[in-house]
Amino acid sequence: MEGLNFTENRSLIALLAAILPLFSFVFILASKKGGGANFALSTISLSFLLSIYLFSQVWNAEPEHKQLSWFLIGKVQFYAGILLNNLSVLMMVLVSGISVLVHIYSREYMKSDLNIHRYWAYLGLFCFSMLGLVISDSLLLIYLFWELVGFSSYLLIGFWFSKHAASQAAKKAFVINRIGDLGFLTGIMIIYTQFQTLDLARLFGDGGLISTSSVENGLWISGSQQMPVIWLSIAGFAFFLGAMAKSAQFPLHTWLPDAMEGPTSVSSLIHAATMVAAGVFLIARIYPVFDPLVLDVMVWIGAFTAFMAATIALTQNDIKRILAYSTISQLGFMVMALGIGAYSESIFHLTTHAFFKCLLFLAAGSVIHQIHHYCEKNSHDFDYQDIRLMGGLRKRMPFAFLGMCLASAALVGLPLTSGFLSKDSILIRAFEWAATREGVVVILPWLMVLTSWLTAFYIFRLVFKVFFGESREIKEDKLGHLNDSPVQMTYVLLILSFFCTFIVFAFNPASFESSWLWKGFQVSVIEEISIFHWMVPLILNFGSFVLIFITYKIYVLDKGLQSIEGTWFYRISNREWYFNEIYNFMFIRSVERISLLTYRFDRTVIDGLVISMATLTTTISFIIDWFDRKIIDGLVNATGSFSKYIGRFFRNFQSGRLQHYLTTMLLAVLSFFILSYLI
Amino acid sequence: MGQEQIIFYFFAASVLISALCVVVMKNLVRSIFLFFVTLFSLAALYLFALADFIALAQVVIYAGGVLVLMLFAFMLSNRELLNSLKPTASGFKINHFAGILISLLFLFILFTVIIKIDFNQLDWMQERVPINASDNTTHQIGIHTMTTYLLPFEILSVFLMMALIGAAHLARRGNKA
Amino acid sequence: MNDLIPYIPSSIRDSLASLSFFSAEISLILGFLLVILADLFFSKRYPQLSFILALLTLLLVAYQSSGFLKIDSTPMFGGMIIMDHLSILFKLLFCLASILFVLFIRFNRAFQNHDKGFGDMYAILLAVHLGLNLMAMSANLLMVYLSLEMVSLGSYLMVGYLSTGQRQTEAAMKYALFGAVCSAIMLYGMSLLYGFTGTLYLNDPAFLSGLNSVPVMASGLALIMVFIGIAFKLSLVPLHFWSPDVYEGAPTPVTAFLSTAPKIAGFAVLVKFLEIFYDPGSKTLSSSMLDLNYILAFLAILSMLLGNFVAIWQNNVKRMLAYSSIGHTGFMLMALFIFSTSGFKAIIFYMAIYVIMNMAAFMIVDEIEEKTGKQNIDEYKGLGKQNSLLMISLLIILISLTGLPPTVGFTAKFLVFSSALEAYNLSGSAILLIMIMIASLSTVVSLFYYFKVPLNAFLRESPDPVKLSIRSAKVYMGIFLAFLLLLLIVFPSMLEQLI
Amino acid sequence: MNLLSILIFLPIAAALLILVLPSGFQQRFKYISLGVSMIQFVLSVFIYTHFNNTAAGINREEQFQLIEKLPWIRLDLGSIGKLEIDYFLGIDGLSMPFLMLSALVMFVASLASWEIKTNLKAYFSLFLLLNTAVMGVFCALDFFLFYIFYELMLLPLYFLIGMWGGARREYAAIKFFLYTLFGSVFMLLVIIGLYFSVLNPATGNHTFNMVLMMDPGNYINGSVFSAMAGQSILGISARLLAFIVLFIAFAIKVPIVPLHTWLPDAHVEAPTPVSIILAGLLLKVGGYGILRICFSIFPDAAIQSAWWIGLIGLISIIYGAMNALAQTDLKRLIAYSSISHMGFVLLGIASVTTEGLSGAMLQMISHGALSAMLFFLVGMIYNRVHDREISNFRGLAELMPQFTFFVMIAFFASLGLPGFSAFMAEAFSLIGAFTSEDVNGLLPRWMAIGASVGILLSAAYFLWTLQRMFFGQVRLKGGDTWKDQLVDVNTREKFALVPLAVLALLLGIFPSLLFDKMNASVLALVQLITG
Amino acid sequence: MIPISHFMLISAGLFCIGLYAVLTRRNAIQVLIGIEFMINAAVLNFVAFGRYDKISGGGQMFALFAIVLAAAGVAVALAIILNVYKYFKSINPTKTDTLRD
Repeated sequence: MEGLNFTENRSLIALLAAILPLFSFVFILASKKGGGANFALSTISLSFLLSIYLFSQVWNAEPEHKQLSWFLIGKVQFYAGILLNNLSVLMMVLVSGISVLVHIYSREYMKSDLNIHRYWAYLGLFCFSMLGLVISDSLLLIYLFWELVGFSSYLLIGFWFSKHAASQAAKKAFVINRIGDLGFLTGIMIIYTQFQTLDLARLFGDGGLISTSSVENGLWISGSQQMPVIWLSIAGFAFFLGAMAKSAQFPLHTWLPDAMEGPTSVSSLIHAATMVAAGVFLIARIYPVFDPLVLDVMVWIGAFTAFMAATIALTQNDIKRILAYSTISQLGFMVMALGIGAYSESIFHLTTHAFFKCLLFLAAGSVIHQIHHYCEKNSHDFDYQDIRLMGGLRKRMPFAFLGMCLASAALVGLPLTSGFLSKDSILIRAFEWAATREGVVVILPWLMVLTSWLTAFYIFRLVFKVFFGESREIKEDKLGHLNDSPVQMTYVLLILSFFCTFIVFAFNPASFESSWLWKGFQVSVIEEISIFHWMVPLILNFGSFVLIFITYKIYVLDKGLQSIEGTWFYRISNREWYFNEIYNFMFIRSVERISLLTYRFDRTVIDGLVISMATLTTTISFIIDWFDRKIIDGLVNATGSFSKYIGRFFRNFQSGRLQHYLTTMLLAVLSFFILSYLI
Repeated sequence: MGQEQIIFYFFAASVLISALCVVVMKNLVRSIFLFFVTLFSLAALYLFALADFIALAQVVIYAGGVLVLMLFAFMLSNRELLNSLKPTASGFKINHFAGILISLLFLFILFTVIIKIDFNQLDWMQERVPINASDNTTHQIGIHTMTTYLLPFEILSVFLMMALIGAAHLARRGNKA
Repeated sequence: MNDLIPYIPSSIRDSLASLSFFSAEISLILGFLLVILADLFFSKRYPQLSFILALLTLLLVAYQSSGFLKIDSTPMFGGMIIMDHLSILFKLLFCLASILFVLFIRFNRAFQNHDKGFGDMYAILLAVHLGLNLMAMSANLLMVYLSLEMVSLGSYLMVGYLSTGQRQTEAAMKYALFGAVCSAIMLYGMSLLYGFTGTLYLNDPAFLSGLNSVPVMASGLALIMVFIGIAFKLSLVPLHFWSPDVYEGAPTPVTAFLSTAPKIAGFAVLVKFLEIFYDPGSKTLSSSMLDLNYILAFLAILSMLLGNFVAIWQNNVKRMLAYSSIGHTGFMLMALFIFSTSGFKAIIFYMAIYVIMNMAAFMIVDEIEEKTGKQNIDEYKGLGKQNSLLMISLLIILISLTGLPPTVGFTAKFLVFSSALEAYNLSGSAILLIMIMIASLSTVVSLFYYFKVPLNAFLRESPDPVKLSIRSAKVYMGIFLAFLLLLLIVFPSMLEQLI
Repeated sequence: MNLLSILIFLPIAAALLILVLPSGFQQRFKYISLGVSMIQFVLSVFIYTHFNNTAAGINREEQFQLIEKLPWIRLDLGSIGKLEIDYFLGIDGLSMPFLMLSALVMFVASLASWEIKTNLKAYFSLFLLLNTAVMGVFCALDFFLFYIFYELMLLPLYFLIGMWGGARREYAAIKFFLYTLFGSVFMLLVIIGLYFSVLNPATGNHTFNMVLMMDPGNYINGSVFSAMAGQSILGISARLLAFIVLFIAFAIKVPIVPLHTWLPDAHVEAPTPVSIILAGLLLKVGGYGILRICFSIFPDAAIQSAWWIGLIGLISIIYGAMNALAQTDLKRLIAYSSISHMGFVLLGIASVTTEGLSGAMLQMISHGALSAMLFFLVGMIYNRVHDREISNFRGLAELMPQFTFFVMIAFFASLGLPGFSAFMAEAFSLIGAFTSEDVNGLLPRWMAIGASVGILLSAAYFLWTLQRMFFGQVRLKGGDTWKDQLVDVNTREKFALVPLAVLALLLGIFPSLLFDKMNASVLALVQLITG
Repeated sequence: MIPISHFMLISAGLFCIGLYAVLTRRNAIQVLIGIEFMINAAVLNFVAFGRYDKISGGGQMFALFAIVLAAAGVAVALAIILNVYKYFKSINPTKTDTLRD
């Protein structure tokens, strides 16, 4: 590691910011049980401060890129380094900032847990991998942190590992993320083959290898290297697959709702604000690699995911599950936005979404936390995440209610919220994009509008059910114990609430173009059509308000619409489009079955020289069965018994009788003689 | 056919027939005596090949040695040996098929071989000096024994000594038994 | 009448001149007589005198023989026997086998307690050894027959020497009758050969020309009949039937001897016969009457297959070793088949190792049998735990027999394979390749049965463990030989320099 | 005496010492064996630090390091010349890493040998003999010598499995033995064939020198394995046939599907230290042999069969992983996972690219450490309660948190979590396989993509096992007795586990530790194969 | 003069008779006699050929040696057979089959 020479210390600071949480991970894990909170908080805070500093240095300034050689394979030098540009510093601030808040929140929220030191350690690991991910300058390094993010989320989801569902969910999350990793890896392989480097700056920078490579005659050419153009698309799809898994896009979204088995603070940090954003971040970081075909697919996947998740969220009853689906839905928006080329809008939405979704979760967590405490105190047992059992908490937990309302408004995209800016910008772009095209694509923006309205419905259904009306389980007389969460948690809610307002991002609450953040990424590829800039928000918000009102009527005033339960629409939605069942049937069962089959194959066919697969056994069973019984175990045994048979054949001649010997011997000699001379 | 030939073929027939009888005879003692006949007839045939010393040796060693040895073996050992031997020998039987087949095959092959060869045309037969009826073969054998065949002759003595010691060892009773 | 007189003086001169080269054999004869005398007159007072005399004689013979190592081909006694480098090597091998055998008998309880004494055995051995030496040198049909008979007869006597039970006498009878039939057939074959060629000298040009002058069927028949006699000594398939029965029934030291020395001598004789047909030009065996290449290859393959495959089924250790020795014979035949100088080198090396391995194996097997009465492999259960050193030695020997590193058995096998592949390289004959394949295959197969011994001894537990003392000269010898097998792979030059 | 000779023969000396020492000392034997492996490790670290990175080795004799060359067997074979067998040792970037790995794995195996309670004298002698053989295999440059060491590994293993193994040890031992012997006997034929085809230009004799065998110029015109002559045996090109024979011999060791069935049995029945050695070193001998011998001596045949080897690698990856999924015995599961992981080695090798070969090498080293760790961990459980059935355990994480910690490290490292060596190794094996089509056109791209599914499957079975055995509520088949027996990791065990974990982590983060040492060799090897 | 082939035919006949005895007789002594026939057949051949080979005398010498060797062989074989009788109370070769696979 000699020869490390950072000319400027910005990279070093970034490195320090990333490493600090790792330090916390190692330190806390090595230290005694039960502690670590302060240490974790201080390291992440320091990281956050460093990130802020970096942000101030790098934002809209010259990007910073420093690297040093990592290892050499053959003649290809691999570098490890740090690439700081607008995107990375924004992500750094976002990740570390939200982490700080979640850390603070968790001190209270997780206080009673026995293995709390593990929790802090895991959080440290997660922050490290996430920060590492955003500052890495090479695809290989990104991949490294990418998987590490998955791993730490595995640890955090499975934090309560003695809970079966938690360990199950952790496994599911990891395995599904692995599918995405395969895509990522495939992408890396293609890129490496084509360009012999995995360096982001060299690949995607200005005048990078990607932009100089060309497509001619169905060949994708870069320098002397060429491969069929299909591989360009495959590379795009592969990277997109990786992003899909991390960002929970259809069809790899099923892990996210399950991941809600983890502590709520974790859900808030990972599954709302940061980790799921990694997918979008990846797409943004390697944006040039996607060709139009992939972008189109991205659009549709994103749109469909958004719509599907919204429909599912309509009927869920678990408070965190609703939020999870809303996350998926919003991620769909972002992906769709990237697909249509609304790059800056997507990042913008990513940022705003991080805050309001975090707030949603933390507020929900606050509710859960308090109900949990209430239950413990009153030895009352019920599912404290089920919104059907809640109600009337508006007065008891005003701060949580406030936070929740604000965040919901942002989610729906009501005016004056950050969501209004970012979400509407995406929809405007969608309309603009669709306007330049023909065919079915024109329904796309309308689908998004519909989704947006559905969002209004489901999120306010949650708000109304939890905070309005009467609780079905919590007795009025004991409500005295139930009030807002401890101060630390409340402060966090308040801070986040502030970040849900337009003021943080733009001074003009109606124009996303005025947002500093949007400007930071502005790459205009879509022709602006001004009519959409005022039409779309108008229609959207009008519809949203109408829907909120309807929701209010249904859930607070208890009128109508209860009868939809039991309809096919309800069932599909409630069972989450049956994805788990389908996957279970299609993949898990079949993999299990195949693995059993291969094992049996291994035991019988490979090991047993027996041509009897299970299916064949049924059809030509008795022949195979005979075979099976005769030659039971192994090529080795078979040859063994074969040689024994040969031996036994010859043994028959060894009768012990002299004259038999002589007869046999002479017969052999004579027959040899006759064969050679007389015939 | 001259007198010589008649005598030759008589002895030849005697060799073969007596040998066959020896083999198929049920009574062992009788068959041993017929064996005697075979050996004598063979000695006669040797004479026709102008090997008088060999004929003599045949009579002395076989008739005088081997046969007597066999008979002594019976006498010295248990009488039961003789008794038990009686029923064992039996004539041609179908379970001897393999033996018969092999013998006949051999006979066939040997006959084919012998008939195919014109011995008088063999190079060496024409080159070498044949033995005349007047030659003293005993004399020749004496010289051979002391010159060309000195080594085998001497080795033979060791051989016989070994056989003697060994056979004596096997046949004698142990000290302790 | 006096036709022969002129030849007499030269013949006598020749004989006298030959005597100086014949010193080893003369020592043997003298030793033979001395042993007989010693046994006759001093057996009561000095019971081990015959042993010491025999041992000294053999050592002397080994010393004398090795003196002629650098000799060129020397005809003796009018060409009756020819001494050359190869025959000296064979003679040294016999010495090795005989010396080990003598020591083996010395420490074998059955022989030492034999009620008819063991002195005769030494006498027979020396006579047999003389026969072996002559077999290695003989160049004349009469000498071949005589020496072969001498060895055979001596072997019958050895097998029947103790005659302490059904099995031993049965073995002796089977051996004697089977051997007598084979030698009778060989004699008939020799008579035909003589008839066709008019000479008894194998290296006489008339021999080959005479064979070529008769129909191929005739000369083929004669040769086959002679080969039957030789193959009997080698116990090649299909003339192997006697060997398992005899090896099992015979006293163990005798089995050890029979499976080594006479077998090697058989090879020596075979070489003599094959030399007739060796064509120095093409470096191959060529014969119009007998496709020697195919016959030898066929016999070798058959022997390797049968020996190894049937051995799998054996439970009696000695019987297993008997079959395995059939397999080894096939293997050696493969080396002989190549019929080149390297082939001979390889085969001599192999034989030397084979003698050591076999002797050592039988010594240890005999020791176990003597002390515990265990003859069957499945009775060896648990022996390894109680008697580690003994069983480890046996294991090393068996590994060597299989031909695996780190024992010199591997080097030996390796050399044979080397020469075989080299021959294949030169000739490209498919049959050689098949032979090599079968040889490799049988190596794997041999593992099945050889490893049954350690499998039982080490891996299985015995219900009633037997502890036997290793304080026995025989065991020390076995261990020493096993150690030698390990040592020789590291320093093969010890053996290599002799060859 | 050369450093390598010391490395090789030190264990033999120790074994002799153990044989000589009276049985009263038998409780000390394990310290002897431990001491030996520690000395070996120190020596190998010394070799590592003094290793010259720039010397490639491979087919240049002068570039090998720590060469020791003594004439050994010089049998004059008459017409075919003198037999030239040397005691020829030397290392290059291809073999040096294995020395370190061997020393480390042997160290761990020695620590695992604490569990052996019976017949210690025999056990440790055999163990040390095995140590010698393994070291020898990696150092030998004379084919004859190589073969002797190669075969020498079999015997101690046979007895180690057969005498100290589980219930079906006999079956497993003989199966293992026959399988490997089957391969090696035919290998011997090829060795001899090579011997006669190659001349040492310096002496004019035939030679067993492996390095000389790699130079086509040393082949005699018209000899069996001469590339020019293009001879064929039984209708197949002689060189191809020889390559296949050698490949099968080594592939049995690797093992590949369908020659793998000895492995699960051998691993399951073997005692823990032997499983560790089997997985940690023996399998590597196969991979090393393929690189050092098959590919180096028969590059043309290697190129011809690369596609098939790649396919076999792919099949092994998927097939092994699928089988691992179906296992109910923890040890068996790991055994099958070895098959899957070694498939990457094959795939990487078949690609004949620098990336693929480096990946394969790293994978071997990494798998050596990780499988040793895994088997050690299984051994710990088995030692405590004599059960390995996955379904008999649940919630171990609560009972044995430290143990679970190590298991998680081992599992996640094995399934290719970045930061651990296996990730780099598998990634580069795959990258190599993928680039292959562009670099040399040997492997189609779909193979690499197909093989990456193996990574997914390995995640599935490892995580499933974690979930089933370690997470959830505590529920043991043996009830409270097991609960008492299942104590957490002790110091000795930590001593064994930590170095392995550290190695895996170090190589994962700084692969240059390994890559730098072997880069020159890998380049030379690629150059040699692709010509 | 008798043609040599006649000698040979007789010897061939004798040989085969001997062979038959060896293969089929259930008595060791008869087997021995069969062997003697075979040897004698060979001797007859030698003698017949020896007639044409005066100088080297190979045929007659070989015949002489063969006869002597055969006699010695018989002595040894008989000794062995007697031992067999001692233990088996039979000299039927088909009944002495304790050694077998």
